[in-house]
Amino acid sequence: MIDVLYFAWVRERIGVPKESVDTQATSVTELVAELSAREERYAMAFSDISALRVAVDQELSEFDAPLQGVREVAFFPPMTGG
Amino acid sequence: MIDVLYFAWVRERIGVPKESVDTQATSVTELVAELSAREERYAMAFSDISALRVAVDQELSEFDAPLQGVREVAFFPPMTGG
Amino acid sequence: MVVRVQETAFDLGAEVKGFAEGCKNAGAVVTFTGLVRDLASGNLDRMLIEHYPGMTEKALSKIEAEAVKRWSLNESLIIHRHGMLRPGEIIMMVATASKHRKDAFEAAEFLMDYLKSRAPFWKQEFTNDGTEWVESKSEDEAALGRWS
Amino acid sequence: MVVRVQETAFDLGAEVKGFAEGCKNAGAVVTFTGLVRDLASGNLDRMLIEHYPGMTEKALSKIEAEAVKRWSLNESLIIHRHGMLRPGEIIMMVATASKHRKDAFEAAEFLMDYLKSRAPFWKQEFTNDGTEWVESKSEDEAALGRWS
Repeated sequence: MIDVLYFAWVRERIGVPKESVDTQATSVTELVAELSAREERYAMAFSDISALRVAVDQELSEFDAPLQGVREVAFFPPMTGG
Repeated sequence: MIDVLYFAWVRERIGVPKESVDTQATSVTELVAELSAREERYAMAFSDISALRVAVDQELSEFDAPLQGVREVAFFPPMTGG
Repeated sequence: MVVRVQETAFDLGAEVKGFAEGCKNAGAVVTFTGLVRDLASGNLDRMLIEHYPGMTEKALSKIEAEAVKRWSLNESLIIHRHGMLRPGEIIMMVATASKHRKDAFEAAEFLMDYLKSRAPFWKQEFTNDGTEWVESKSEDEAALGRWS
Repeated sequence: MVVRVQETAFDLGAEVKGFAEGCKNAGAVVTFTGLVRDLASGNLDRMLIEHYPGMTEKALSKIEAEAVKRWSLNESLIIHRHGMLRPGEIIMMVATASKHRKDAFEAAEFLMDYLKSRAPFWKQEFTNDGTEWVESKSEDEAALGRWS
């Protein structure tokens, strides 16, 4: 089980801020494919990966990052702090 | 008559912060030569012109600046503001 | 080296004064303050700042640690708010203290550049016309190139 | 666009807060504060700041006008003290406000670079060992090259 978090408009499209996902995905990319296959709202949120950023266990990561031992994955648009 | 002002260690060497000088000098360089010829304390203060800065009528200037119509000349070391 | 992420407003004057007093022997203190600016259209009603609790603090601490590694800093401070803000309200501030002004300036700019596009904050603007997520700017991403 | 040259101390917190409140729609406010730093020897007793009344105000206004010409600024402020100061006391501050942080940062750095070697201030340090005029630094003069 991995906690999956969504922020900003990704959260709005998916409809929840957080969920627990039972997955065998070995990378973020596989997780994205798995979620996208589930329901239209995921497919829509993940339709353009280049517009998204991902954090793995609260560290900014690449989409090909492995998921072994990972507890938390978060998807969000490019950040706009400051 | 020109008001001549001195600041920081130039003031200390000359011994006064300000004086009125009756001069026919046509440039700052000539004024410096005239003062230096007067007394040892001036000669000492002006011994190394490269260590000095000059303001003519409260504007930073070059030593070859003309003195026609000028009311105030100031000599001082490089500034250390901030 | 302090990082604070909070919903409540903070007193800019008190923070800057306290920071400067806390590092008297630094000589040079630089601060940056970010405020909610009204839009060009002039009809911004409020701005919601969303963040990623847990990751935000980590990301800011990491950015601050990197600044401390690169420049000679006596002290540094990052305060960032989240939640609902009105135009004119203070969003965040950074402060840096160093013996030399160059270090203090560069470190503050570095903190801001990284904070802009590497700390997990997202801004949503509420206007008469609706709501909109603020898009990241390509020049903010480009600004990071200066430090690599 | 305000320039103040004064002997009395000023309240950094109140100045920064007032400045930020006075240009709410700017978005980005940068401040620099210079404090009397103790010497490496650790025995600085006090620092005397001499200036050239009349020319000082003119020089600072000229520097500020140049910054306004080069960058898009909503507001700017320079306060510089003269007279006798103790270690830890605030010597001066500059503040800049702009829509964009790059303008605010660059303008503040520009003001500081010019103020350092083009505004008629001279510092004299008093230590247990005697008094000494602070010498200008070649890197301060070199810093001006960035803006020419």
